[in-house]
Amino acid sequence: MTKRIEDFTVTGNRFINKDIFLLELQAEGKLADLKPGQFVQVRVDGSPETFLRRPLSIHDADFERNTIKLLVQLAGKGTETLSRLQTGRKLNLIYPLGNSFTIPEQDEKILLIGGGCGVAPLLFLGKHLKSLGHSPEILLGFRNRERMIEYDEYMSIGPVSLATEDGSVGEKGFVTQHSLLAGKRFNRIYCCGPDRMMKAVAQYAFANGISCEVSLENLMACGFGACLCCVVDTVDGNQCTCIDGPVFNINKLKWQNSESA
Amino acid sequence: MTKRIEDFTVTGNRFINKDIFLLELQAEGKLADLKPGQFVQVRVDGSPETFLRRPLSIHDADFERNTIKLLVQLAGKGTETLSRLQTGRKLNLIYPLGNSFTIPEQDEKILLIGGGCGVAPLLFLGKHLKSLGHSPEILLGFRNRERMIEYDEYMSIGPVSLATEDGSVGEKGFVTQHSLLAGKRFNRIYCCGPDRMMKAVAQYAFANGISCEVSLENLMACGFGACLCCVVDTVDGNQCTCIDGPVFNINKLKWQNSESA
Amino acid sequence: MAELGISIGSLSFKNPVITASGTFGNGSEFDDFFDVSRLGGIVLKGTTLEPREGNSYPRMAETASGMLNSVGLQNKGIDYFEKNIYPRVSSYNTNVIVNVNGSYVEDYVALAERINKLDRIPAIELNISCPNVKTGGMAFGTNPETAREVIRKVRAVYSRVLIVKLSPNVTDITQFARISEEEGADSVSLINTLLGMAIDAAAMKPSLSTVTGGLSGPAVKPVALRMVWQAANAVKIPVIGMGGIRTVNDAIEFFLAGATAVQIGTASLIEPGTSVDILEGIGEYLDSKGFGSISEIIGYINRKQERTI
Amino acid sequence: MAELGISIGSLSFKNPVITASGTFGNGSEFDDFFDVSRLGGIVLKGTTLEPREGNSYPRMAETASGMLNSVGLQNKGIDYFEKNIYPRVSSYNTNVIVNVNGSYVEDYVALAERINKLDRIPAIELNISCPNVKTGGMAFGTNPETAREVIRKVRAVYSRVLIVKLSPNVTDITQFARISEEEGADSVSLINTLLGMAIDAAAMKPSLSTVTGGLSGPAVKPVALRMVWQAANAVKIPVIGMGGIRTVNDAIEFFLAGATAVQIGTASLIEPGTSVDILEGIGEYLDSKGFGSISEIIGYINRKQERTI
Ligand SMILES: Cc1cc2nc3c(=O)[nH]c(=O)nc-3n(C[C@H](O)[C@H](O)[C@H](O)COP(=O)(O)OP(=O)(O)OC[C@H]3O[C@@H](n4cnc5c(N)ncnc54)[C@H](O)[C@@H]3O)c2cc1C
Ligand SMILES: Cc1cc2nc3c(=O)[nH]c(=O)nc-3n(C[C@H](O)[C@H](O)[C@H](O)COP(=O)(O)OP(=O)(O)OC[C@H]3O[C@@H](n4cnc5c(N)ncnc54)[C@H](O)[C@@H]3O)c2cc1C
Ligand SMILES: Cc1cc2nc3c(=O)[nH]c(=O)nc-3n(C[C@H](O)[C@H](O)[C@H](O)COP(=O)(O)O)c2cc1C
Ligand SMILES: Cc1cc2nc3c(=O)[nH]c(=O)nc-3n(C[C@H](O)[C@H](O)[C@H](O)COP(=O)(O)O)c2cc1C
Ligand code: FES
Ligand code: FES
Repeated sequence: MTKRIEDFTVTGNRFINKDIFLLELQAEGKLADLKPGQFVQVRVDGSPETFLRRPLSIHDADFERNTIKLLVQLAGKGTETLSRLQTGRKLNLIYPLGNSFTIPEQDEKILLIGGGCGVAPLLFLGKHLKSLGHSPEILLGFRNRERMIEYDEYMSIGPVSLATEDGSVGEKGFVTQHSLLAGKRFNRIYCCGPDRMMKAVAQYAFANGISCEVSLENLMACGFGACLCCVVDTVDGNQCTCIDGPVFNINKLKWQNSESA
Repeated sequence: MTKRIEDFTVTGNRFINKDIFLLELQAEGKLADLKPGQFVQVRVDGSPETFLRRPLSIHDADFERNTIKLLVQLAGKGTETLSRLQTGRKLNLIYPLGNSFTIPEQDEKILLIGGGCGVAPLLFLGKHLKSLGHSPEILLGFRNRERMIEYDEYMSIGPVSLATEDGSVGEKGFVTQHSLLAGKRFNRIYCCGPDRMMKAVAQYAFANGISCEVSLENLMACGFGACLCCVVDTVDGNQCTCIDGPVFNINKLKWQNSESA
Repeated sequence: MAELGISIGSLSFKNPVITASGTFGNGSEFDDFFDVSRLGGIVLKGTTLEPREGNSYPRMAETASGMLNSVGLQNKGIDYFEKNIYPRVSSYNTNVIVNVNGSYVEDYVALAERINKLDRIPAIELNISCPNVKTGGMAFGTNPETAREVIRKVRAVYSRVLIVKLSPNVTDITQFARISEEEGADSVSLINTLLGMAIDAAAMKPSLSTVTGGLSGPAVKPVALRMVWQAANAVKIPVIGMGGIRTVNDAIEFFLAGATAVQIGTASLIEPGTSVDILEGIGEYLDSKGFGSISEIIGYINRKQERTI
Repeated sequence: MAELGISIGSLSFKNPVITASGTFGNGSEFDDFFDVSRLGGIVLKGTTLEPREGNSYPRMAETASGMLNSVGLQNKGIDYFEKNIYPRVSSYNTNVIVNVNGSYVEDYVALAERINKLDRIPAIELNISCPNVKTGGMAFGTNPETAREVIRKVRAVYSRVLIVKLSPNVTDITQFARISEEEGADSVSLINTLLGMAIDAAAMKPSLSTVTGGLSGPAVKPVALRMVWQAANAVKIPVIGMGGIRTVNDAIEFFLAGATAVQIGTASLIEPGTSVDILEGIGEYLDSKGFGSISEIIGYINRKQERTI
């Protein structure tokens, strides 16, 4: 998968809730080969505070139309500047970056768990799994009903369970408290969301011997392995989130009993 | 004249030749009291290379409509960013700054000499002089016909003579070589343009005992006298272009015989 | 509302926001923008015994997130100051501090003696760190022996609050902070500008008439913060932190690192109201975090480290 | 087309654009973006005798026009290098330089001896300026005696081109440039990162696990350029300039100040193609100004000053 540096054209940009917006980008020519779990490094022009590029997961990709989608949460100046990008403007990306989720060869009972904006890479993954004949279930956690996003999109992939902190939709509580996990046995979990949630899900997976991959969001400078800034402490020592990840099997991470870390 | 910091709204922005654009700005409320020769300090948002504000002369002011105009030449990133400002956007200014041209109390034979984008403060000055009953003449120098700007505007003030380096319009040569200066006697000259041109005009004024004021464009950090970065060497020592100027009588400057400096 | 008052030596400041020398004129340049008396203090522009013209134009160059200056202490001298500036700044209801400069030790001492007589000037900032003068200035602040000598001799004649302004252009900032403390200074302020340079590639010549100049602005903040943290951990006298402060969060970083007060420099040139905006922001920050006073966050990261060790 | 070739000691470079250690991986990270062999040289990431894990995460913080890092020389050690990296980088048709690090003088010497045997490594860059390791690193480069000792001992065992990488965290950079020259270094390269720091005001804790880290990027350019200018005027050996170079004009400034070659660091992390873009731009600049070779502009502002005196 050759990395490229390319200008994309903004073909859509809209807020889907108070804090999260969806950017649709059109490649100039043919989209590079992409896999679920990979990310792009976006150059944010016109934001003096944003010196480095910003890493964003590939939320969806359409190889017919040569478009990708990014699901972005307002975090600071960089994302704020992106949120104001108008249709027709160019956006410079380095892509595709990072490894990708491991796709099972046989039929397995698969669960995708996402929290907040961490659902970003899971849509592309879910669609991909479905296209390969898998039947993943989906468990999403949000703060409340207002924060819920893209429910319909995930429904088109498979059955969706919901957890909200205030119980305004779905079950009340965190995803790890959801009855789905008590009731059903899964063979494989893919998880992306806040650190604390991923660590809680990892504990569940460890305890139940379930294969589990998580997607990390460490601070990055380059995104392609040149600077060694983005390391995570693994059983094989410090590894780069940008090239050895962002997807890691929890067995690689030193997360055993680290829920409260 | 109290200095203010205010957001103006861009009500117009268009190129009037390849390099020069005209920004029209609307004050939120009533425009501050302004005098010809004064300038504004513009904050250029969204340009990482532009750390400091940018000083620009007040090209025109309309106290009925509470608008001002800025005539800006593309010089670097700051002005380039301004040139792309869309109608409706805000622009933050500190204004009004600097001293102003000395307005004669009696009738005098007045000549305004401008070169290139240096004509900027002369339009406001010319209109002001005319409104006070003076009948200034105008001598403008440009590189060539394509570079000529706002001829009609100046015609509405008084007779306009032109000099171009290639003779494509008006007389061929620099403003100081124009036949107007050989033929007529003026009592008072106001001049703004490239340094070299102002120094040449100053020599002419010195030689003919004509009262002459020039408007300088030194590099500035603050624009309101706080940093002492913008000094010019005068007979009274280093003075700040931003508060003791930008308008200086040539007798104050050490420009005697400095044409080639 | 959290308590913002702090003390430097025997001097009380109603809040810890002070403007930095050379970037705030003599205060009056800001009268149109806000009430200068709201600030904890203001440091007036660098003053010398005799009038000085400073360096030739060009004296300023813009850099990435910063600027270089080589103003070179242009000022009208202490006589003019006493007659024309002192009466006016005396009316401000804030601590008015004079930034004291000289080419020789004797100049510093003579100037400090003069200012010691001015009742409405409760403190001086001894500038041994100006990079833009040929003699004196930074030469004092980068040599431990001369630094010690000038501080000692000024301390002997100056009875009010003595703040020593340190140069960042040294291998070990703590050495100079310690010397200041040992010689009886009430406080150190840092950083002055980093010695830097720019060249106009198109014109193929230095951007400043002096070739080198002093770098300031957000670009230097990481270096400034590091030095303030080092100095605050090396001495017991209060440290006044500055260098690149532009936002409330910037200022908070300096308090957390150990600064008792902050100075706002270059930012005031671009947004004249920066200092009062930051002043308001500090109160909001403390309130939002539930702190009752500014003193609770001064040196917080150091105390926290001790706790976890 | 202007001639771009330069020499450092006995080593020829087809052009004066080199990538900076720690920001260019081991070259292959850039293979997708351009042909690495087009560059004058590449400096590989900091290497030590034994493998190193570096510092804990977080090791990076963004700052105004720059970044702090405290990677701390993570690398797999010289054995791994010889076996896995050396064969691959040997295929590049450019000067491949290893950045040599150690905690003790003996480490540096042992490592230099090992690399001396690698035919396809024509030069080493002796890093006595890493701010991110507890022992060694910057401690060597900020103390004249230890700097002299490590350079002397490495020179004794290393027969190819020896470049000494200097720390900017010193009072007088020329002292260290002179020591390098006296001890037989073929060149000095500067600057390494400025020691800096950042605090997360919201979280009330340092942004880096190590509290302090090294500042790089456009923010530091004015300081870097000043030091390169000072060093180039202090020694006769060629100076390799770096620190904040992002555009062609930035690079030109360093040549005009006296640098014989430039290194591109942080900029490559953001725009991977910066080094080749600058390479092309230098040719265009020389052509547009009517210069026949890069050597005509090296130190131009110094020669010009001499001329006008
Ligand atoms: C591989 C990868 C994929 C990502 N995918 C997405 C995505 O699909 N959608 C999305 O909204 N975000 C994603 N992120 C996070 C995103 O990169 C940051 O939110 C963004 O860079 C913030 O930029 P900013 O300028 O808006 O905020 P800043 O001003 O840079 O930061 C605001 C606050 O957020 C913190 N912060 C910023 N970046 C990170 C980070 N990476 N980890 C932890 N804290 C951080 C800062 O410390 C600061 O406190 C991803 C990150 C990585 C590494
Ligand atoms: C009082 C005053 C009034 C001015 N009025 C006008 C006006 O009405 N219209 C107008 O177009 N311009 C005017 N200028 C000049 C204008 O401020 C600069 O052209 C502008 O700041 C350039 O910004 P930039 O970011 O586009 O270019 P930069 O990237 O900052 O500079 C581009 C190039 O121009 C040079 N340069 C920039 N500013 C100056 C300057 N002030 N003097 C000499 N060289 C400079 C730089 O050194 C550089 O080589 C005025 C300047 C002053 C001081
Ligand atoms: C234009 C200018 C003039 C300065 N003059 C002085 C001075 O006279 N005396 C002094 O001690 N510091 C002087 N300084 C340094 C500032 O007081 C301050 O130490 C430095 O700029 C760092 O803070 P900042 O980044 O907030 O500007 C000057 C700085 C600037 C930008
Ligand atoms: C992430 C990172 C890692 C670095 N690692 C090293 C290193 O291992 N050895 C070294 O000599 N310099 C190292 N440096 C310093 C650079 O080589 C260079 O000296 C410095 O960054 C200044 O140049 P720049 O502003 O162009 O980046 C590193 C810099 C960065 C940003
Ligand atoms: S971000 Fe540079 S190596 Fe991962
Ligand atoms: S620009 Fe600051 S005093 Fe004139």
